[in-house]
Amino acid sequence: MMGRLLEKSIAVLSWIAGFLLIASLLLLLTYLVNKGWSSLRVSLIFGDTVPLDALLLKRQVFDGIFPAIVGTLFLIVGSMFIAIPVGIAGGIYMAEYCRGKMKSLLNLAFDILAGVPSIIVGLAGLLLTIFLNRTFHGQIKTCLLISCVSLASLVLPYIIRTTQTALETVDPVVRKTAPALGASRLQNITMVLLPNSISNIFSGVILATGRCAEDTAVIMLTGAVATAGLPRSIFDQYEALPFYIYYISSQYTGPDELAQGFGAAIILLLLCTGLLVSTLWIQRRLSIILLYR
Amino acid sequence: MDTATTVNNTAVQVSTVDVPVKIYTQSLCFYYRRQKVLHDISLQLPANQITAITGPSGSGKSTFLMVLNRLWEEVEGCDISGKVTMELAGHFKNIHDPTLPVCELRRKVAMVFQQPNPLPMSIYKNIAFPLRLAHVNDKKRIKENVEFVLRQVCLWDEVKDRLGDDGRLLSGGQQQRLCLARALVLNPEVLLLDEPTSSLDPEASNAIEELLLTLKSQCTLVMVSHYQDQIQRIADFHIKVLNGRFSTGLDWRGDCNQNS
Amino acid sequence: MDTATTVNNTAVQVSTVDVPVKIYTQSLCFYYRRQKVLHDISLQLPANQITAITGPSGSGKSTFLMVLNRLWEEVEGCDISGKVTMELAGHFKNIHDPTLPVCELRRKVAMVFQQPNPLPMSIYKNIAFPLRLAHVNDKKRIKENVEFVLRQVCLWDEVKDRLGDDGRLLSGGQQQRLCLARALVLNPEVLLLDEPTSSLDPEASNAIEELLLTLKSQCTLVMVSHYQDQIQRIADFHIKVLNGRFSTGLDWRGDCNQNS
Amino acid sequence: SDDLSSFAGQKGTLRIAGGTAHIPVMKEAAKQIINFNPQIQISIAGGGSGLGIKQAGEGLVDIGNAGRKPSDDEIHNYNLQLVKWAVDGVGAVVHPKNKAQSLTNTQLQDIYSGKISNWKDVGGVDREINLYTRDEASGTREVFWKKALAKGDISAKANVVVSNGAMKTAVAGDPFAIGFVSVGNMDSSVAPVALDGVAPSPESVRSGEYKVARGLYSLTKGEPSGLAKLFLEFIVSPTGQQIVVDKGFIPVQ
Amino acid sequence: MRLPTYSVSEYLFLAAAVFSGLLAVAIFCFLFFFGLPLLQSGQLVDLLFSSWAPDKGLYGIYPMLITSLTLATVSMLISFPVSLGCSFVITSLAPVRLRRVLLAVIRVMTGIPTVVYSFAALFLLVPLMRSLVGHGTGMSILTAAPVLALVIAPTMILFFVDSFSKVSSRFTLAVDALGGSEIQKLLYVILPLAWPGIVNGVLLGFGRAMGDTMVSLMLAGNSTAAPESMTESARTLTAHIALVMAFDFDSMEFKSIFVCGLFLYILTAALMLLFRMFTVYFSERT
Ligand SMILES: Nc1ncnc2c1ncn2[C@@H]1O[C@H](COP(=O)(O)OP(=O)(O)OP(=O)(O)O)[C@@H](O)[C@H]1O
Ligand SMILES: Nc1ncnc2c1ncn2[C@@H]1O[C@H](COP(=O)(O)OP(=O)(O)OP(=O)(O)O)[C@@H](O)[C@H]1O
Ligand SMILES: [Mg+2]
Ligand SMILES: [Mg+2]
Ligand SMILES: O=P([O-])([O-])[O-]
Repeated sequence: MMGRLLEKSIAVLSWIAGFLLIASLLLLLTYLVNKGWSSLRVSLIFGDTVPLDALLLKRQVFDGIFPAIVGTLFLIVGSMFIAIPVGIAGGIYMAEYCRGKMKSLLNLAFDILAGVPSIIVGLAGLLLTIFLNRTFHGQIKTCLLISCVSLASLVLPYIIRTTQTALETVDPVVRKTAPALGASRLQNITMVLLPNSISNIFSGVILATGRCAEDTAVIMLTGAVATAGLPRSIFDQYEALPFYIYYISSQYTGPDELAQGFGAAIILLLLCTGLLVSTLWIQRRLSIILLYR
Repeated sequence: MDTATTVNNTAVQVSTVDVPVKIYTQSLCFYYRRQKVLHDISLQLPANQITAITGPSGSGKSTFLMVLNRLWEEVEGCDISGKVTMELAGHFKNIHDPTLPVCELRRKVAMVFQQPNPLPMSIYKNIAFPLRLAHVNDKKRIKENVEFVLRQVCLWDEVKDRLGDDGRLLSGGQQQRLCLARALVLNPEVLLLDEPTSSLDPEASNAIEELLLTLKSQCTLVMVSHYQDQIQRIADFHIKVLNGRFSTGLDWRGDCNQNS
Repeated sequence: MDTATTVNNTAVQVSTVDVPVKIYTQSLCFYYRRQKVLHDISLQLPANQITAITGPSGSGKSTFLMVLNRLWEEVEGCDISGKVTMELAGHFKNIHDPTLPVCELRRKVAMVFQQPNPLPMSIYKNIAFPLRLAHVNDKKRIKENVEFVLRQVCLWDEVKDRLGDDGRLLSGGQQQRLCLARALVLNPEVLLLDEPTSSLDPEASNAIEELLLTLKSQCTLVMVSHYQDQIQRIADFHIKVLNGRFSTGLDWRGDCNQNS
Repeated sequence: SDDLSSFAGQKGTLRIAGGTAHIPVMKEAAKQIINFNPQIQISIAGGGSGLGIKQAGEGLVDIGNAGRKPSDDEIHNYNLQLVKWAVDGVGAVVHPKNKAQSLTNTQLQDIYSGKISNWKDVGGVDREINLYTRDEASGTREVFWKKALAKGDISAKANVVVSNGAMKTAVAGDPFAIGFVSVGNMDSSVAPVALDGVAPSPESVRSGEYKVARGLYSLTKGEPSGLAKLFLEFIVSPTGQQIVVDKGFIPVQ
Repeated sequence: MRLPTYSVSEYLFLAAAVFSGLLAVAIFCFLFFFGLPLLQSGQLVDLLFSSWAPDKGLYGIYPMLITSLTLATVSMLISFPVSLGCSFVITSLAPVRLRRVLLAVIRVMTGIPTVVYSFAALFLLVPLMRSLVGHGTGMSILTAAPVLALVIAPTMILFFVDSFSKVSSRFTLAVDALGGSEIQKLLYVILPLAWPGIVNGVLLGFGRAMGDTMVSLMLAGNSTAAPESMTESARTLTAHIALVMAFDFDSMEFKSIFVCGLFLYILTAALMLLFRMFTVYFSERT
């Protein structure tokens, strides 16, 4: 009888939890849309610049979030470009090669790295900049590159961890199969284990992408600014949507600017959703291509 | 490599027949974590013959096969002692010899598992897989080989229209034949079979038995089987296992039931 | 429930013998994604008898068993059409009837898989598990039941000292008997067996066959098997499958080989 | 206009950071410059006066903004050059519905030190006073603390917000709040509090009647050069000073 | 017995792992290095147990430490049951279609910036809390906690669902065949097998709760006094770092934020270590 009651109540509580979460999300969304709807115009993105001119980089955009959108995309691409290869390689090492003392040591290191607050990562990025600035006579300042490196270190443990667990949880039978056919360890990894866990690895990548898209504390210290226009190189400062929203929330001068903040929040949500959908699509294609082509 | 010189060209003396030897084991013991699973096995397995291993379930038959191609190394918490010597490409070698890479060994000593284990990829890719591992890149040759072995195991007609399907979607028996085909594609010298017909119907089973008999000329077969009648039909030698202890001598079945 | 009234107390007319029916299927078709695996099957399975199903591998035997306890619903991409009626607790019911929860059905229609699948818990817990699912809380009763079924499948002596060990560390054959014991612990009305002795040695196999014969009095057995001799020994009826098409009539084996 | 002409033919990037009170002016100036010559890139960040001084000193930005005069140590250590381009007041603000819109200096000090903790003691409703202050890097806070609070205590219970804008938001949303913002940042969402009878406004600051005033500075490390020099010249030019006026500050020229 | 012989790519794997591991060490080292002067000045005890009043030469972080721990714990207490419940719904309780939709929604949620949550809460939750509590500004630990819970929930849910779905279908099918209901399958088979994943998710969630800057910076009020109750304005370590950031490099204030960082780091590291030891202890027992 006890068991039955427990099972029932857990099921009911779970549903309640689900509704709670979705309800708060809906509340947030309706509030954002309600407040930001009025600002969702072309001018929110491009200000008073002609959109085509802005897209062709003919004119700078002022009072629009176009540079912030582009900056966010650059940030994501840049940091993933660093984090994915290093993270996956590290994860492979952890799952397939690392044993004994070394493994528990590195495991702990990654646990800690995953727990390091983002603002400390940002702080580290800033101090790194200052250090480089002093050694290279003012050549290096806070910029896109520094932000990408900092963000990459922030999400690195996520990718390492998911890669590691994805590889470690491959069915032992599958794991033994390729060696039985004469595969070397590297062959087993590249031809069986990785393709097999690629979709799991991708969920780590998705998580990491989301984290890069949303983080404010790191970029606040390493190069995101209120106005900068489009970055022309990775050594430029840049605008980014989360920072823009934070900035508006503390600096807005009137209801119009506030609505712009809400509009930016909506755009950022759309951007994240778009990114997610495309990553999911790549995830699907990739595992099909790797295994069945 | 002292053993290699002394045992080379030796043959097993069974009853009155001399048979060349392919594999020696010397005081082989095997442990799963705390537990001793194989006890001090010293055996000779004859070349180009079918040796059947029987014994109650849990007595260590599968484990013994895994020792022969060093596959146990992929399982955590195992340990081994003793020595296994095998004739490969004409020379006797200690299979743990560092000059013999384990991949090489496993390509020469193919294995079909008790439970079929198709890889999570298409049927075609499953079979082409060992070729890919051995860096065979000639597309046409791969294709021919795949078709050849699929015909060998009588699976070609059933799957020729769905070579792109996931190998794991096949039925149990189809999977078993798929795995056999995959083991054959590299022309191994030794073929280890763990109950190769356990999920097959009598007809398919017969076909496989026929196949095994034809394979004798090109490789040495070691087969775990539960079916007395199957052993009667195709095995040349018979080893009985009980609780990790192997019957020392080979039971020569050639005189009462000579197939080859 | 119109079928229930009309077919109740009907019996199969096979040759000259009348046997009460346990399960009807009516124009049953089954699909894996695009592919039709079972073709329009209309069958009656007799109560308290052993019905053997044979057929080449890949012909849909395992699939048929999965239909009988609705287990296919847990596999992605399957679809079914047609009707299955079963006598449960004295009444004929459509097994897809919403008033019959699927959990209830599966407790009454137990299944042993082709490949043994012990759960990742101790041997004891594995067997006590279905009782826990059915909310049996009486510790003493559970213990008695576990011992009883383990003795039934002749595993008790082998595992009585290591009931706390992980069920997956048993050998293949031990695992299979474990799974059989687990299926029996709830006293099912129908027992579906997918090659129940495929990884057993002859001795264990014989013991299981004995057991199945004694089980006939308490439940209806449907068994997939490849071994002609096994079917000869224990099955009362015999159905042949070919490419998803079942031989329509039952092949009454009672006259030539009556065991019960 | 003429004041922009010096930017013709220039290119490169200019980095500005620091005081948050400066940002509206900086943004408008940058907009005009870039519209005049798109080859120029200007980035503007906040962070507070302290950050502006530090980053300019470290060479991380070309121009640092500060809402207070840097200390002699800072000027000396970093070799800073100052340009004062506006005058600004700092005034206490409350919610527009709050009746207590006039305080004596002592009352204000007591409120901020926590001695007076209820609005009814200063003529308001019977509710606890919600104190707001700025972070320690703020130039606005520094000036307010020195000149309005006479370096008196600020209660540890005070809420801390990070910019002039955030302060305005907080006070505008909280009927029982008191905070302080730069006069240039004040608008109708908050009500200025008259101090000893003088309400903070651009006029009272300009006339010198309202005492809590300060300069808005931009600093460079060493003599300004290149774009930084042109930018600073632009700010103090008539066009630049017009921007200063438009944004609610008092021009120096 | 196995003697690894590494090829070039395998050395690259090694390098990547070691590099990433060294990052953790590097961050510690530089926090330590920069915080050293303050630590050396023998103020360690003061630092830990005094409050923040730089005017009086007090650079203590005790109030922030308390706030950080309280806020993280409270938001975890809210978030963990909700996340676990949601992951139950997503893995087995909901119909298959709904599961996919929910999972997609959760994934999108991981990408919603913390600032967006805080931004909305600033206008929605803060006034509500102010009127509910009846005194104070409405910015308090209690305001920040649910928002923070919402921020960390998606990550935790994804980790939970992920570890649930990794449970082999052999086992779940076995339970189905024995007549187990969805919730039974979850409770008796999936959960026991997936608990290391749950521990991982909780660890990560707690780390994020401790480390989040924006929510507490925007919603908790940031007063430097040690909070006497949950409804009072308070400042977390991370917000403290953000607020003190702008000080002079050579000032004690600035150095103290490295000590803050160091404490945050040591705190999370100690938690990780504790959790890991706990995990190992239990996995050896079962
Ligand atoms: N991974 C493992 N860890 C621990 N013990 C194991 C493991 N695999 C097998 N064993 C144990 O080793 C012994 C031998 O197992 P093995 O699989 O070799 O038996 P078998 O002769 O193949 O049996 P069957 O005919 O049932 O397959 C058994 O007692 C089994 O419980
Ligand atoms: N999950 C699946 N998805 C797609 N096709 C499947 C799936 N499972 C089985 N099949 C196909 O359905 C057909 C019947 O399979 P089934 O497992 O029922 O055969 P079987 O009669 O049990 O064979 P065996 O004796 O080899 O176990 C086969 O052609 C198989 O390829
Ligand atoms: Mg075996
Ligand atoms: Mg089958
Ligand atoms: O202008 P601030 O220094 O007060 O931000």
